[in-house]
Amino acid sequence: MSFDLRLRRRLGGRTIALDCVADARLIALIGPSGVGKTSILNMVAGLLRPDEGHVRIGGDTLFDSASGIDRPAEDRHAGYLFQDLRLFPHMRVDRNLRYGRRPDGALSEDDVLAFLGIGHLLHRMPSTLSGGEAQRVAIGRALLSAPRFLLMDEPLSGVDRARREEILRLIERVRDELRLPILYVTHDLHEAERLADRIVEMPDG
Amino acid sequence: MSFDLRLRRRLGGRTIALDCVADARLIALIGPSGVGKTSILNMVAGLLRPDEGHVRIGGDTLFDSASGIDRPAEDRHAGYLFQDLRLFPHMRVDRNLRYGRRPDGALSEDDVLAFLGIGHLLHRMPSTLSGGEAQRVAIGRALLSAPRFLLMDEPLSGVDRARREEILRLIERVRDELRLPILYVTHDLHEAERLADRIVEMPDG
Amino acid sequence: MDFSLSPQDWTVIGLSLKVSLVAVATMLPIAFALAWILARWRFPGKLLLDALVHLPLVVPPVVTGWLLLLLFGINGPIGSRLDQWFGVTLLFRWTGAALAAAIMAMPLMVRAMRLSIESVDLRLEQAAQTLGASPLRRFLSISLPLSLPGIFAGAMLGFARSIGEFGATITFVSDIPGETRTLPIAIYAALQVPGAEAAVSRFAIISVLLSLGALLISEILARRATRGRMSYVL
Amino acid sequence: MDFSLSPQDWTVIGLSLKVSLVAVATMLPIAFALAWILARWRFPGKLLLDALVHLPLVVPPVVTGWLLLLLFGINGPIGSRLDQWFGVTLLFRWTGAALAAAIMAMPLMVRAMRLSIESVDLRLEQAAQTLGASPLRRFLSISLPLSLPGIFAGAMLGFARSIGEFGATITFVSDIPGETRTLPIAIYAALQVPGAEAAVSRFAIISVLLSLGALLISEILARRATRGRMSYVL
Amino acid sequence: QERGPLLLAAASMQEAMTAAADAWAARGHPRPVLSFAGSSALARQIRAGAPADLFLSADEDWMDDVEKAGFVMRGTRADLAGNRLVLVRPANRRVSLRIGRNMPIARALGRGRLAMANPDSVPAGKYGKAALTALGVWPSVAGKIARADNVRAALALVERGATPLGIVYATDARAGNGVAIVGAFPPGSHPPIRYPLARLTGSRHRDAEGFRRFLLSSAGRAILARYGFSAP
Ligand SMILES: Nc1ncnc2c1ncn2[C@@H]1O[C@H](COP(=O)(O)OP(=O)(O)OP(=O)(O)O)[C@@H](O)[C@H]1O
Ligand SMILES: Nc1ncnc2c1ncn2[C@@H]1O[C@H](COP(=O)(O)OP(=O)(O)OP(=O)(O)O)[C@@H](O)[C@H]1O
Ligand code: MOO
Ligand SMILES: [Mg+2]
Ligand SMILES: [Mg+2]
Repeated sequence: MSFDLRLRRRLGGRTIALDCVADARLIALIGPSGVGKTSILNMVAGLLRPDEGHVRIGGDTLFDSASGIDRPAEDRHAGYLFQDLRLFPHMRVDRNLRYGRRPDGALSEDDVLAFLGIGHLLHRMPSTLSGGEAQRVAIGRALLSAPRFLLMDEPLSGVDRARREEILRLIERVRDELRLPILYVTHDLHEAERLADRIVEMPDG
Repeated sequence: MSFDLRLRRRLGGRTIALDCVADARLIALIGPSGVGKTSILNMVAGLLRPDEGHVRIGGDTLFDSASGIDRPAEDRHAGYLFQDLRLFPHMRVDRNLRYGRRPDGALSEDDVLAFLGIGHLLHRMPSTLSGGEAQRVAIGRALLSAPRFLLMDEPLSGVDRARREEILRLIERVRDELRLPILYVTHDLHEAERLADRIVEMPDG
Repeated sequence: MDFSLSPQDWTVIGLSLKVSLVAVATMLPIAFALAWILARWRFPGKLLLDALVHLPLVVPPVVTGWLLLLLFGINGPIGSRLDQWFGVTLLFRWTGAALAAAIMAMPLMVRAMRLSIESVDLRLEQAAQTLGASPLRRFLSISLPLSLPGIFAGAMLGFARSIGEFGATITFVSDIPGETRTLPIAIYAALQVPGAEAAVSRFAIISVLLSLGALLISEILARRATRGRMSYVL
Repeated sequence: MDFSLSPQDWTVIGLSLKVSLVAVATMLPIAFALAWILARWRFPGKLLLDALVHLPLVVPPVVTGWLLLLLFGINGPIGSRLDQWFGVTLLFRWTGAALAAAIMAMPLMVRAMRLSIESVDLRLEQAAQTLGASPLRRFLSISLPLSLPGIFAGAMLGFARSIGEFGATITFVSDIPGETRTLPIAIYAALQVPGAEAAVSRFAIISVLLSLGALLISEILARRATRGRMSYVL
Repeated sequence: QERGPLLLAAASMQEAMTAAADAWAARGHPRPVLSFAGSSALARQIRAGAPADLFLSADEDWMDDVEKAGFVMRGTRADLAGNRLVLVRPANRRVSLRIGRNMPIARALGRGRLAMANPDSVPAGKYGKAALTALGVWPSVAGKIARADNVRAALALVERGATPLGIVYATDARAGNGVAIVGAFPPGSHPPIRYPLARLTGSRHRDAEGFRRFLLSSAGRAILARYGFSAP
């Protein structure tokens, strides 16, 4: 089972929950705005503590309220593309990209730069990037951190059509060649259908 | 002529330029990431000073480097949806929505809240909103400021499919009933074709 | 230690509070304006203004008091005019003590406020601008509330500094019971009397309690003012 | 005014610089730790710690000096142990002057740093965490650089305060030429003599120049450290 | 109730002048307002035009300064009191030393210091330096002085055991709980210690002259004597 997620958490008066066991390479998480998709990613990444449940990915148990396991976020090796990007404002793009790099990274930096088309931005500060440029840098940072799995929160928002296709192909490569489990949030059904072997729709609670 | 834009500005080593005279109700501005779409909107809004050119919308001259006209942003009455939203973090949603409200607003608050589906968020602080919720609140704030024209930077990014359709209908109503000129940035050709009577593609410089 | 307070003690405490509160309240808008100018404006003499603001911190308090005496004395350039035009003198008056305290508190207040003003995101002010907000409204609704942490910190620092101010005060307005005898001056007076350690400790503890109260209030206000703003989804 | 400086004057200036720099350098990490704890931690005695940090601001400097004398004097609880175990005494030493200056500078340094730490966006630290950064690396690469404005402001305030420190120093370590006679102490001594205004002004101007230099350096460093970060598309 | 005249007095006069003001008030006069600070600060305040009636200085130089600047009412300056200079030690530490020419004070100090007010600027320090010079021992201790900013601070250093010896006024040592007097300096070893009193030109208070005369009267001097001050 690449994914075995069972999560429950109360947040501001509503309950956010997901039950999903699947041997999928890429799960697309869809659902209306505010249903809790980002919160689910935060729980899987170790940034938001579930009230109960467990998180198992690729056989690794990252969290289990029953047995008290709760691996800190820095040991979960998630490649997390945040919905709000969170580029480090005081570092140039190259330092942002290299921040999480580990020696055992399977993706080469040159590849990622080429696919994302950000090679010319390496010496820029994040505050000078356009929306789509920042989005692509954030994707690059997540990919280059030698992750064991990927969490991608609407990765193609703000990306133009031409780049879109290249990034989709990059994600497919990561999925197929590197075989990284991917949890993928999107509002675009086409995207979901193209990429995912499992689509999970979070119901409006 | 509802739009008469002629703008030129150097920014970080490249030149961003637009020439566009059109009697369109809604112009869709498309083009690759980093080409300068957001910068154009900033120039029209009065937040970025063009090196030269002019901005005339609905017969009003907002900027003209030749005659030295440069109306300050607060007198341009733009309804600007920022790509990075810029909700005021220290105000609840309702105060954010009411911040720009003028007595002569043509859109009723109830209408806007219903179309955007944000009536239940009025008492929340922006930091607790999900991505799509924040996006819709920012759209609402721009619409409720009784604008003379609208600048919308990728308004549907992060919005789920169901809401998408409603918001598109709202924008069509604003375009047709209120007859507000709209400058609309998007990466989605379908969206552009559905809404715009003129599509301007900014060429990669 | 005997903690019963005599009527004179209460006078000292009341006076200290009055002097410090008036000093902070008066200096608050001035310090904010200075902080604003230093944070937002660019002009040739800026570093000089910055240095001037820091002056009361750098120069020993006694020298500051002496300069105040030169400026606000009967024959001083400011003092003589205050006297002629308004019949007002600050010498030996609690208002003079408040002036001294305010001057000494200024650099601390300005720095704290400036740090906060500098961390206000200018993009938010731009957003307010497109929404039709005048500069004044932008200031009142965006910049001011977003720099509240610095304003509270500055007010707190200023109050604490005022409560503790001694050197400039005694040099400028001397030690007049009921008029300029604040807590530190009472402490100094007690230190001149052999074996008055108990009185010294008592007054020192009162000073600390006053500031503790101010600290508590400022923390509560700051927390209330920034509530919700920082609650990221954690 | 005669501005030629005697060898003694140079000694005073050098000593002032040494004392202030050592005070700020020593207090910097301590103040940052305190600021961090006050900004980030939550624990029962927090308000008390906060009050303790403010203490040297609230209590008149002479009283602080007197407390230092009690603690670090030959018979004091700390002083006697320092003497026994390490053969070290701070009394009448420039190290004692540095201690006094550091203590007096502490509240200002902590407050400035705390303001900056509190304005660091916690979401960035979360991002670093998912990228595998240990708490230490998160601190060094995210929190610390993002609070640099407060660190510079704090160091600057602390240095200015140290350069101006008088009351606690003279009470604790007295006035020993070449050892503890810093600028304010020299100024005070000059003020005791009728007609020594020229000497006072000279020393006061030197103090101001020193701080002006420090101000300049801190502004330049701060600008360099935050360059690019704030340049929104304006 | 009417405010009495304002007396600016050296800090070391605090207890004596408080008692004198009480005694004057007990005779049915409005109680004088007393303000204590260092003589130098008070003199500067007077020169800045401070509205005070009387000035009691611990230092003739500062009274001279004020007088030269024209702030002393003619014919009102008079010496109110005198004082003596003593050598003190911490109460709990024995020192065998007799004050006299070439006394072995340097040896008595050992590695410790001699606490006194600043010998270059503060009156008590200047008297102390004069006395030590007259006794021929100044060169042996000049490098071992802990200069305090006033007499009380020097006293505090001795009280706390920070220095084995200190030079203060007899009035300071009298009630100091942690110190003991080693001996008094012979009166001839230093210029006489005098506290000049004067009425200021700006004085308007109708009771100022009365209070001044009271202080200088035998009743006033008796109060001063109670606090250890000698006749001028
Ligand atoms: N501190 C909070 N207080 C109250 N409600 C909160 C808080 N934090 C999050 N929420 C709510 O929790 C819900 C889940 O948010 P989440 O960000 O996970 O949604 P999402 O599915 O990612 O939405 P979107 O597609 O818009 O990004 C939202 O309704 C949000 O408003
Ligand atoms: N301060 C700056 N220094 C250098 N380059 C800058 C600066 N500010 C903006 N730019 C560049 O200007 C270009 C135009 O940016 P703009 O935000 O207008 O692009 P955009 O068309 O909106 O892109 P997107 O679709 O990604 O939002 C980008 O290449 C951006 O990197
Ligand atoms: O305060 Mo004085 O002038 O040393 O007695
Ligand atoms: Mg989301
Ligand atoms: Mg853009």
